[in-house]
Amino acid sequence: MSLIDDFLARWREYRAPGYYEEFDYHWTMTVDLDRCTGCEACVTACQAENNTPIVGEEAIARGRHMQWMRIERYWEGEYPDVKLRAIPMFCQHCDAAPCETVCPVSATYHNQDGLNAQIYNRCIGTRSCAVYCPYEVRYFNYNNHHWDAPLEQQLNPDVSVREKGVMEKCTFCIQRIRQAKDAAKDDGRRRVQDGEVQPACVQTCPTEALVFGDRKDPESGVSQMLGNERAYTVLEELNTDPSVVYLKKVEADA
Amino acid sequence: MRRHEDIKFADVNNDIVRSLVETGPRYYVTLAIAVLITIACFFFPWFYQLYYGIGAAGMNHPTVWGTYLASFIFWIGLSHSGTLLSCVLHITNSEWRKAMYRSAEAMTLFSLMVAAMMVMVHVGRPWFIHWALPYPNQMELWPNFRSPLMFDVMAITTYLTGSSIFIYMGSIPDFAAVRDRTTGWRHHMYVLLSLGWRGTDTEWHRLGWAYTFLAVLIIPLAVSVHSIVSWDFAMSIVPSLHQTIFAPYFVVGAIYSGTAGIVTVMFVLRKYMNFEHYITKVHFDNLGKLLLALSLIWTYINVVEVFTGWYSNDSAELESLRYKLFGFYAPLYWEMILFCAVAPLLLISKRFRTSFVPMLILSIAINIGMYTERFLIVGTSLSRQYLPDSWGVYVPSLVEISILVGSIAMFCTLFLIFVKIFPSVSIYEVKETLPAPDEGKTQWQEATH
Amino acid sequence: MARSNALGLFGGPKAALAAAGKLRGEGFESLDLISPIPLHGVEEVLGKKKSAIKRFTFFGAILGGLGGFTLAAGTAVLYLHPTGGRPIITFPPFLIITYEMTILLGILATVLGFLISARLPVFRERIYVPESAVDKFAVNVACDAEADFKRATEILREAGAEEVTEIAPGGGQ
Amino acid sequence: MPNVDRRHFLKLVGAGGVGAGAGFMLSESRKHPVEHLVPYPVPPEEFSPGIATWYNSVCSMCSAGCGISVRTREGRAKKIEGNPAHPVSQGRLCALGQSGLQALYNPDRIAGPLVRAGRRGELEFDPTTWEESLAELANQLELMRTAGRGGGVALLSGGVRGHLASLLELFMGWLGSDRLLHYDFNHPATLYAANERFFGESELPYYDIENSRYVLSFGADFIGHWLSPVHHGLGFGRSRQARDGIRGRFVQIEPRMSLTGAAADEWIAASPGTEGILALGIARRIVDQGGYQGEDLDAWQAALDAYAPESVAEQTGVAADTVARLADSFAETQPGLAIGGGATGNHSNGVDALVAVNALNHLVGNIGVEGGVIFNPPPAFGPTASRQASLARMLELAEDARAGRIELLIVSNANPVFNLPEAAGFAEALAEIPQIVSLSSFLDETTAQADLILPSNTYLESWGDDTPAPGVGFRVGAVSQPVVEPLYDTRATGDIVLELAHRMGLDLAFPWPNMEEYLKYSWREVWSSGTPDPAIPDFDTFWTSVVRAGVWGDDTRAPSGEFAPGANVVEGIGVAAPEFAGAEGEYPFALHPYLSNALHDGRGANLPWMQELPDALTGVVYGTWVEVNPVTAEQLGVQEGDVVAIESPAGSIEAPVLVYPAIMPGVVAMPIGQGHEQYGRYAHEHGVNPINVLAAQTEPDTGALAWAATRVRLVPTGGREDLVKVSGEARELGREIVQIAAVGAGAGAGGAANARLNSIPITVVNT
Repeated sequence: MSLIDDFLARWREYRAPGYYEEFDYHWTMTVDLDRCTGCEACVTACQAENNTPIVGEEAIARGRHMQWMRIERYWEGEYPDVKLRAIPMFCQHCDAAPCETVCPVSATYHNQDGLNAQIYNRCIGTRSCAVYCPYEVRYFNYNNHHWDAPLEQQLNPDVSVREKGVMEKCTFCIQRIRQAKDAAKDDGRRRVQDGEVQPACVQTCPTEALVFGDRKDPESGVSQMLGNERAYTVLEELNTDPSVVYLKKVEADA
Repeated sequence: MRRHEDIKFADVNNDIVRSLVETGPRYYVTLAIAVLITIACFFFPWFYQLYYGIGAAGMNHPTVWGTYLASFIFWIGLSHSGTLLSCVLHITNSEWRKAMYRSAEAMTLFSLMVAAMMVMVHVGRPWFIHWALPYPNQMELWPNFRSPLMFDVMAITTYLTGSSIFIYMGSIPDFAAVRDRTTGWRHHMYVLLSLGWRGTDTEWHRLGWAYTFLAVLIIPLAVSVHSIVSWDFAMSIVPSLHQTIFAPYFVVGAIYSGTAGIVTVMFVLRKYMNFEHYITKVHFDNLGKLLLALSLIWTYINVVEVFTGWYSNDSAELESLRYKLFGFYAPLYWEMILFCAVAPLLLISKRFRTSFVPMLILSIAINIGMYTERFLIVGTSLSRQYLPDSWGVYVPSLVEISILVGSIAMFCTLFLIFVKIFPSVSIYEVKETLPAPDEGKTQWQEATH
Repeated sequence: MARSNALGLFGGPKAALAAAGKLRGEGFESLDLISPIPLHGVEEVLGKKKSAIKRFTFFGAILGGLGGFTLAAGTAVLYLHPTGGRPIITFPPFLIITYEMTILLGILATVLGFLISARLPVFRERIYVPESAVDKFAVNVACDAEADFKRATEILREAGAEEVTEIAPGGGQ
Repeated sequence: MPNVDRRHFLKLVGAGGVGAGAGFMLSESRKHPVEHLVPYPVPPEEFSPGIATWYNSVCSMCSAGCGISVRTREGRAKKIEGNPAHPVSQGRLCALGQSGLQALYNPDRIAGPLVRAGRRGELEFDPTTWEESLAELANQLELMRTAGRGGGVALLSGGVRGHLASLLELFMGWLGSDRLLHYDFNHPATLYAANERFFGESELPYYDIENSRYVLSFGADFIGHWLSPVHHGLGFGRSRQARDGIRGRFVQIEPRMSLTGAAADEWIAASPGTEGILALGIARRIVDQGGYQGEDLDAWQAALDAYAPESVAEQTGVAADTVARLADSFAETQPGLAIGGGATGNHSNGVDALVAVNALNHLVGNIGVEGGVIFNPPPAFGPTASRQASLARMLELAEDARAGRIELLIVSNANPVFNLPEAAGFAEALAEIPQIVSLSSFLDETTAQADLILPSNTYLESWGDDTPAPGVGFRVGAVSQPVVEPLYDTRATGDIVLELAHRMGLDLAFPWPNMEEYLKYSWREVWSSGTPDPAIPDFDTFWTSVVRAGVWGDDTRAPSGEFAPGANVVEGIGVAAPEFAGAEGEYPFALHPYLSNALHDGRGANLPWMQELPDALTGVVYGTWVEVNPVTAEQLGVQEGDVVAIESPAGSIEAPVLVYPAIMPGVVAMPIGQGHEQYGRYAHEHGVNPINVLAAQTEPDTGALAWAATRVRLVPTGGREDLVKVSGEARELGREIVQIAAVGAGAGAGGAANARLNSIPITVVNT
């Protein structure tokens, strides 16, 4: 009867929501909006790290910018009581990601690190993931991109350059996570320690508004940030369970 | 001009075989034009787009879907009346179906083919489109059956298979009839197509059963196909797309535009294939009634959509609605309302329903309106989503417009080829509506005179 | 002459049906009606026909349903790709695949059933009159002996056949 | 792979972490011997394929002097990050700093020496050799020097510090010329002057934002681009959320909301040029409320007598009770910090206004305390005499040129043709100079006028050193090392100067073969000035460790003594009403030009990343716009994208309107940085240069360009030019995307967040 038991055990496993009972890591980013100034150092850091193309004025005018992260700006009030609120927006690596289910060819899925992974090679360019993403953080290669020589010498060899017809997005700098994991393994450690890996945006943030780490480690910086009473997620009502947690901006008259 | 009841069995064979065999220069000119437009407006821009990337179209960051997908829904929708209506009428044993169902089914088939082409045009890397099929491979990966797009793949494959089989099954006796009257390559072709059909009582019996089963299977299939197409949108959480009403909305819209499409095709066949005595005012009258009913249901669902959107008082829903009704694309919205909700009210008049040219104009207007509807679903909803910072406007490019025109030409090309291979009016079913050589009038004739 | 067929051509379905009924009454078992349209009332004359098509359809659909779910669930299990926080085996989407596959295999099985039960396709020459695809109704009787053939010919002529031909077994006209 | 045997190859591949399948790769490589896995016949010592090497250096994209770590792979620079050991950047970096890579790999770099072929400005150049051009130039210089006409040589460089500045000083000294000028549009000359006057300090002080609880900023966009934005950003973040129960409050006073204004808790619009008056209004309130109890209270009361709340309110447009509230909270919340700069300092009353801001710090006792103004020691090295040129000095240079007193002008990484108002007539003056030599890496507007172009390396290919200004309260020196081989046939500025000196026969005065040797020589002095450390027994060890770390410092702050301004300083406090070029009736709007976050003063315009970086406040890319208040827009009958002519007494330009919600109605603002006529494919033909409509108005004390003191009028042209933006609607519509908490909620978040570790272990290797 072990066959049946085995079948039932597997059935239960495969019927469990989320499938992974336990992620190996649960990479999480927190964004303290009270620290964020919207200076966009992160945007350039991301562009440099991830080989995001330079698209040109015309493409941007047609709404085809490719930077994987952006600062959204929202004005509140009218002159003179006017405020500008900025919020960095990048892939939220949702645990219940709408984009993942819609891909017909499994080009996007959830990996063991709790990351929303995008397989460029597998993508056939239906763009439905971009439609399903409520955060609008998936960017499509409408054409092949070109780097005027010798700008291409800057390209990061750890990250591929994407061809036309492929969707791309923030990866939480998965190449850095990989390297940190390899380094940990080389050191004979089982796990990556807090602070050993930072995506390019987090690394560069001059106001230290971004914090990155493993949520499963209760001692990590992000775990402490998650306990903050200001923590919230954007578009929480959509129940996407993002891995990017924002800390509310503090305003004197709020 | 002969009256319907004067037609003899032999005349039917003669007329229809003539429509297949006798081809005038006008046909060749039309076919040549259609093929040329298909190549120039569809394939040439498409190849350019393959070379350049989807950027040849006007899609952009918030609006990643555009006219290609709108065309896809449109063609799928147009496919909906043919086989579905044919099945429903077959099961309910409607006599008036018999003269028109073949071409209606052909419309289904060809719009599905064009829709499949639109998928190829739509995706970023069509050269990998086969990855959406489960076939043995070395990539250690099969498609994702949780995806609404995979539902589409399955549904459209099934629907295309089902429709092809249905139209073919219904044509076997006719192929046999044509086989006997043709020579040369045509004869050989029809020998193969007719499968050696003789018309024995056993064959007729088996065909009758199989045909009915197919009809029973295809009705729920057709309903599911457009429901599934609607779920491509409704399964997302885009404001104004994430709606439970979308499946019936799409199905009704599909049948609506498909029925209008049948009217157009009927008009053309009647006029240019000399089928005046087979396709009559009765057909237009009945189709007109159907159109009227569908237009009212369609209008109702549209009103419900606006009402629920407004009643939700949700910022995202409201903005989406406002943008659709009064935004950049508002003229298109009101054009759609005019063509699909207001103009069809003319169908209340029997005189209108039985006038051929006004019906043609109305049917084309309805399909323009329905195309607009599909365009607005894609264009306005994606432009106004949750994060206002990511709002944008999408304007189709010349390549897209050209491909749309080309896809219509492609449909026409396929249809033109069809009318020379398939008897576009069913020989044996038309005969069923005629008095048998040793009988009086049929029931149907009595009812209509 | 061991065996031959008598084929009578009629101008209308009523006469043809009447002839067939009479032949049957005379004990001719091997009767075929060849007509340009499906004839109503054949069953009253020649008895009820049974066909296995519905079984094909039914089992095809069942097979399709099982196969559809197996395809979806099997793919999910073999190529583990967690998506959207859902379980590996998720019912709502897989039921849609099941539904489509049910119909697809139902349709294909129906076609198969039709071909098998109607014994099609056949590409060799068989007893056939092309007029029967236009406006003539033919009754084909297989006769074992010369006497039977004569009798059949007689009946056919009596029923109003416009023409009766003798057809050698296994051949055309 | 020639010259690589199997064992060596495997070692390389294994080191790269791609050991699997190496045997296959090896056999493949033998099959196709022409294909090289690594494009080097003999791999250099410093790197292994597949392993990143990090070099520490110094950022030269602006004058802040952040320490950087550059990641290189296979001899190519891949990424610039902040150097975690450097006290200014502490591992962080701004957008402009990161795009230094695109200066290095810019497709429009000048690849080798060029000599003018056509007429000046026609951009016709013939390639030449270093040998020939240097010999000729050295010859010419030597002739002038020996003939005593060395004074006819002028050297105009961008913001240069450290030993390169010393070298230029030495070189010009030997030539016998006093015309060594540094011109930097953003140089805070008035701030230096105000600090000199009030504090008696010649160095900029350290603004300890990190430990401050209340920052009152008058026009200083300290997070955007002012002085040391990365360091200020660190301070801002930590002041806000790094302390338990304490959250720093930021108030920004400026006519147009800057990035800092947007980040601040409160943004107050004061009429342009009246920020100093407002500061004195606040000062008077503090004194009136008994917040100041110094011995010279009477003098202060007398000095501030004219700044009664009502009159201040009338002049500044800030309500009297707001002034009182600001004064009270500033006096209450200690330690606090008042900062002045930007447009406040670059007005006709700039120095007075900044003195007034300094006075605020003094009145509440924030001088020399943590969280206040901390004085910096003199820089660790480099020349002490400031060669920074004000507008007045540049006008003088232009006058000299017109009078034929300048025979040869050497321009090094400065672009005065772009960065000086057209009204200054500098471009015309250049035409009078017989020979112009440019050492620029790019064909900018000034280089386009050159007769000889000796292209210099970018900073990522050069040796150099730097002392950040403002410092961080203690002595810091940083070494900048080449991280990649020079891409083209270019040479470092220092090497060019040394080579010229050698060819002029000045070997004895310039005994160093190259810049690296000169630095090593000079750093011996730094070494001997520090406290002896047994771990560093000799200079070579010291030098190696400094180059590895990228930075050297002495992180003890000198104890600050009591500070009191002199009686005459107190007496002289007072801010006059601002004076504008252009009458108010004719030119109704004050033009508020500001440095673009990404393009800085225009130097970033040739970097595609910076061109495509959405403007931090408007989201616009590639272009210049003119910001107007919604009310103003309505009055003018214009909306976004309508092109208007911006006409000042000095000129006229056209730009599309952008309706900006946070600008005073009487003010229009324009970003500086675009409008290049040259400077490569990414820079030219985008936008306009607002500097061109500025009147050559100076601040009287310093002669600095008062770039905020020009009035303009807007004339709709009827044209349309859609602004290229990445953002859609800039209103939240109640969707609660950016959520707001009350003060006190969840404060002190992220002690652990300050862990400043790099993701990848840094391997610092000396080249």
